[in-house]
Amino acid sequence: MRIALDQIRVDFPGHRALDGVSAEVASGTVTAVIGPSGAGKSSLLGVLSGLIAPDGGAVRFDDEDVTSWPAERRRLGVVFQELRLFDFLSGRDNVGFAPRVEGAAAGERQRRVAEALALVRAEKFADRPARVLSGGERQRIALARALAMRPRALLLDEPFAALDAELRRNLRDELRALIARLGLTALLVTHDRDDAFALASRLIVLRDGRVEQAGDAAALYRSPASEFVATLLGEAMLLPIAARDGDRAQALGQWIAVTGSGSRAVLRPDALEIVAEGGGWPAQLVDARFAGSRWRLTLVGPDGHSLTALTDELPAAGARVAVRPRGPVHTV
Amino acid sequence: MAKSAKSSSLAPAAPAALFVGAAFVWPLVRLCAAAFAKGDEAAPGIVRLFTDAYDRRALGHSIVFSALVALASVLLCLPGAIALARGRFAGRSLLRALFAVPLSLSGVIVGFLAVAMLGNAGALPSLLHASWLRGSAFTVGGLAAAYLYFEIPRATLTMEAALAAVDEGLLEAARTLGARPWQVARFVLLPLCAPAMRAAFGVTFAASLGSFGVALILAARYSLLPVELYRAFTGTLDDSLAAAMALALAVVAAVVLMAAHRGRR
Amino acid sequence: MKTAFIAITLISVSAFAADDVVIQYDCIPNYANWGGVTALYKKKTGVTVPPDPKGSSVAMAALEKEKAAPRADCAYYSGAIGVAAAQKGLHQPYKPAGWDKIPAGLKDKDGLWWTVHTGTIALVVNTRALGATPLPKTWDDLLKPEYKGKVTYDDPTWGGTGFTFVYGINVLKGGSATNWKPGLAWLKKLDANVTRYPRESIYNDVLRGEVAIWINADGNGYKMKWVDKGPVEVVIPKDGTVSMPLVMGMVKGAPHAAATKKYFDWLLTPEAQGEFARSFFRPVVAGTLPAELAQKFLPDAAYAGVKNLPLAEMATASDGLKKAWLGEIGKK
Amino acid sequence: MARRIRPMILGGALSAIALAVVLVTPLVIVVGAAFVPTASLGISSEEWVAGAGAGRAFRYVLDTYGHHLAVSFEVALVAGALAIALGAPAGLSIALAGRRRAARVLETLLTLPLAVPGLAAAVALLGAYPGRGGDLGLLVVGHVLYTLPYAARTVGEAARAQELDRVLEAARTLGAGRRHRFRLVAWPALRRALGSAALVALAVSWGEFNVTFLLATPSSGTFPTALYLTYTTNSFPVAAAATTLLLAGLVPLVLLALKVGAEPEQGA
Repeated sequence: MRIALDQIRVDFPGHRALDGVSAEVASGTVTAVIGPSGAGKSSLLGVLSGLIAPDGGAVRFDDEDVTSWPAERRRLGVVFQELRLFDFLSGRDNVGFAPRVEGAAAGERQRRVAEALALVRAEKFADRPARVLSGGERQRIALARALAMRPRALLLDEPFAALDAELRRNLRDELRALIARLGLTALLVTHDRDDAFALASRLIVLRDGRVEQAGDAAALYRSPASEFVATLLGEAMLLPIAARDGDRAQALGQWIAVTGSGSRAVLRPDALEIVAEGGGWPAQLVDARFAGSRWRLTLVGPDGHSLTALTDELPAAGARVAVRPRGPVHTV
Repeated sequence: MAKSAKSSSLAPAAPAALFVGAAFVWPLVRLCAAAFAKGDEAAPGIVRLFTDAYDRRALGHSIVFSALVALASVLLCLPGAIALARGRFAGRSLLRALFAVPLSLSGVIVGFLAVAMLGNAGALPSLLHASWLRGSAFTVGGLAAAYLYFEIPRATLTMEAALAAVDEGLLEAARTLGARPWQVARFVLLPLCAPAMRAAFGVTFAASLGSFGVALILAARYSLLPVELYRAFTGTLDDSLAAAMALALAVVAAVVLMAAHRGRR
Repeated sequence: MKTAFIAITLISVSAFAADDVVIQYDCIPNYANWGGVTALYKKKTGVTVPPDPKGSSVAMAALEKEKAAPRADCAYYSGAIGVAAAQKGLHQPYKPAGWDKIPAGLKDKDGLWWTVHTGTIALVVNTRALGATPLPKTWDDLLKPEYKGKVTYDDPTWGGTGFTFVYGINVLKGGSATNWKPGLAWLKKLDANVTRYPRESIYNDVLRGEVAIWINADGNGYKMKWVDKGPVEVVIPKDGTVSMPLVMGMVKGAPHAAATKKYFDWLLTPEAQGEFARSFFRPVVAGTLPAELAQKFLPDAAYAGVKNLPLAEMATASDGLKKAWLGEIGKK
Repeated sequence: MARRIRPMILGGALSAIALAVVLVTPLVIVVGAAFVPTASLGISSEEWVAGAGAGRAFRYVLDTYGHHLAVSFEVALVAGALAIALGAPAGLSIALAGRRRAARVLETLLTLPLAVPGLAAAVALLGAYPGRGGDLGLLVVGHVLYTLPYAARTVGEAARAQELDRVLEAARTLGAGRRHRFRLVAWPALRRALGSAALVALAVSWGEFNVTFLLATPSSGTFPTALYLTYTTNSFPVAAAATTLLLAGLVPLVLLALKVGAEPEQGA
């Protein structure tokens, strides 16, 4: 199902939560809405789910205007940040809620519940009361509850916020595989770039109720439209550009290949490499620590600029080195 | 303005609001009018309540007496309330039940219990062979004991509810910072319990102030406003004075309760 | 709001059927054996006369307050309070069968009030509670310090017996219907020895020894002594006392008028008068006081100094004297 | 699992137990006095009516004050029903309305009667609706005044504790219409609270004295007013029997309310 938002406006007493937001979630894709807290993410989710009536603009599912549809008619599978399970029911009865209100026959209901539980591998603990389940278990039940409705699309609100890192990574990978397998359209709302990059192929960056930038995730990372997007999507060092000649620019005394027409170069740690002295910015190695798969080097470049690089090997201690971007650098 | 489909309407609360309006607010307004009306008396009830030495003293007694009983019951019941709120021991719910039952006793029963226990022919003087206890129910001390009995359940359960939110980790943190037990109690526990104690004081004060049954049965020579109100309302048919007394009780109780609950939720 | 009350009242249909009840204000079970009389009447006719804790003054006050919509059918008063109620137009005339058996001075010529039995103001003394202190002989004995904290009489603004005593002692000490000073002065001296002025029947407290000396009707003392076998003696003060007729009146606008008339008729029958006599209140109908009870009274000589007070004067002075008593003694 | 010894809790528990003993002993003695014919505790003034035996005391109370018992039962039922019918929807809608000023004002209004002594409320009621004293309707109104706030608060707190507003939203996204949301979500979530509120309302009305005493007359008095009568005019065994009867109604209601209202224990 394709979701389209057209000039959505939402005012709350004292502040404008969404100020003319237009965006699109292509059918079968996973899009993430990312932005700091207060950017209007939950208002956007509220408008999409039908829990908040917008003050202006329209919501369309596959070109049908559903702006006035109440939440119960939209069939969007919402997994809330607080999960909002029915604690007076068992896990299984939570999952069976949507089929039940839909009026599905008992046999059909059991089948859909079993299917949903299998998808999230929650059969083992489904029959215990919801209130006694662990964080990860409740997360799976919440997801199964949404899936059992056979939703037209999934809305995920900060789904992994409450989980510890390790559990988060597992569930993230599972969810990604599940959505792909079911061919579902999904919209993820999060402030965590790792979740966004792990699940979504397209991003919508929200800032103070407006769309700052939207598009393919990798494109946004490499060529952010603004400093805001750049720092939001990854660790970035911004170097001032002294001079510009076509697709080359001078920064910190060196000429480098650049794209875009900005006044500052966006350097990513993973886009820098260490070369022999004279091959780039002269830099003094200050600190090095092993960051899991690669080395994280902190260096001091020309006129005191601090540079961070992620490399495969560790340069010899005390060696005089230089730092150089691997490819063209985007400017904002 | 985004009428968030979330916020449900308050319409279902209208019948209840109308009822309280008609059965409580409107009568209270009429009560004020009656209290300030002269009628065929020399001055309005509210004036006479304060000019008549006896009635003024009854009001004073009621306030001071209720405050002392409330204070005593809060201090007496704090340890127990902490145990009920924080402790996880067998029989805890049974213990709470033993407090809940007396809580629902009306004053008149408590008055009777006092006479049965501490009257001239009471059970305790004979059981404990303590003749000085004989007839103590009708003294001010007996009255205070009966009121305390009446307030202990209320103070305990009110504090227990409020203490559930106390974070015990803070006490342990204080200990790790070198605080000795009495310092932990004084500088951490007490401030933590203060809101609960304030709330309990408000509730027990209002209950004591308005308690009528106990005073009616024990009716010692220590005049209390509820009994004088009863006498004015049924005996001398002085409606304006009765209204003034009722108003005084209502205002004092409401003010103390509001103050005690300031900053709750 | 009116409809709401009617609705609520309809819902809570009174547990009483229409006319099998007679509401009598001041119907205290262990005063003048009203408990036995009403139980006997219920056994005979099935009509319930529920007990009521109001003293005579409070009963009259309640009738005044409910003049617009009377709740009660009849009321029982000690002494002049009943006459005062008639003067205030609270009663309707009715001359029960056997009207002529009531002596002239003890009934209203129009039937607004009539005497059901009589008593005498005396000292009801619990000798165990009195302990070593000797029995008082005269009113002035009561002023002695050894009786401190041992004397009690009902608050006249609550009960008729208390009022009859206050009015009576004033007459005995030289006062009159309009000059209350002698009586109030004496009562002020007595106040030092008084424990409390109860606003309810303290029959049991006296019987159990909570109270030593109760200035009340002689009948209560005899009943405690002979029926309840309590350590109680009745003392008629040597320096004279007053008699106290106990009167009844039918309320103007009584809801159950027919049932009340039948009830009044029965009260003057030998059967009812005999039942009253068991509480040592002298029946108003001659010849209904059984001999074996009569000889348990103090000898007639003790009753020689008993004055019969003019009821009409006493009634008109009642409200004023009550207020004066409150001002001087009650509210000090 | 090592249990940390917490001296404060130990001390507190002991003092709570001591207070509980102080509270319960008089009740036990009085109830005992109703069954054991203790002449020493008080000479019966209805020797020839109530007699010595305990059975006679109970029969005397039922004969003399049976009507009051019936009125108490009836008033408690009607007042309890009205308290729930008015209080529960109010408590729920206030809880769901969240932070709005109107909701907070309404909440204070509904709990205001609790701040004012019953006697004052009765005087006010009689003043505002003269001539209705003794009318069972006014008595029920007085009782509802002091039971409705409990119902509203209990239901409201249960809704807030379970974040019912958010759970109802989740139900809407799962396709539940208004009827389903009530039957499948609100009712199961609040059933316990409603049960406990109803029982508390019954208990409060059953034992109510302060409001009742001025509103009642001989024909419309509830059992507590009869209790007052037995304390002042009857013998000790009869008074003890009457007290026992009142407790027989009160104790089960309170214990049931505690059990129904209690949270299901956490953990497996």
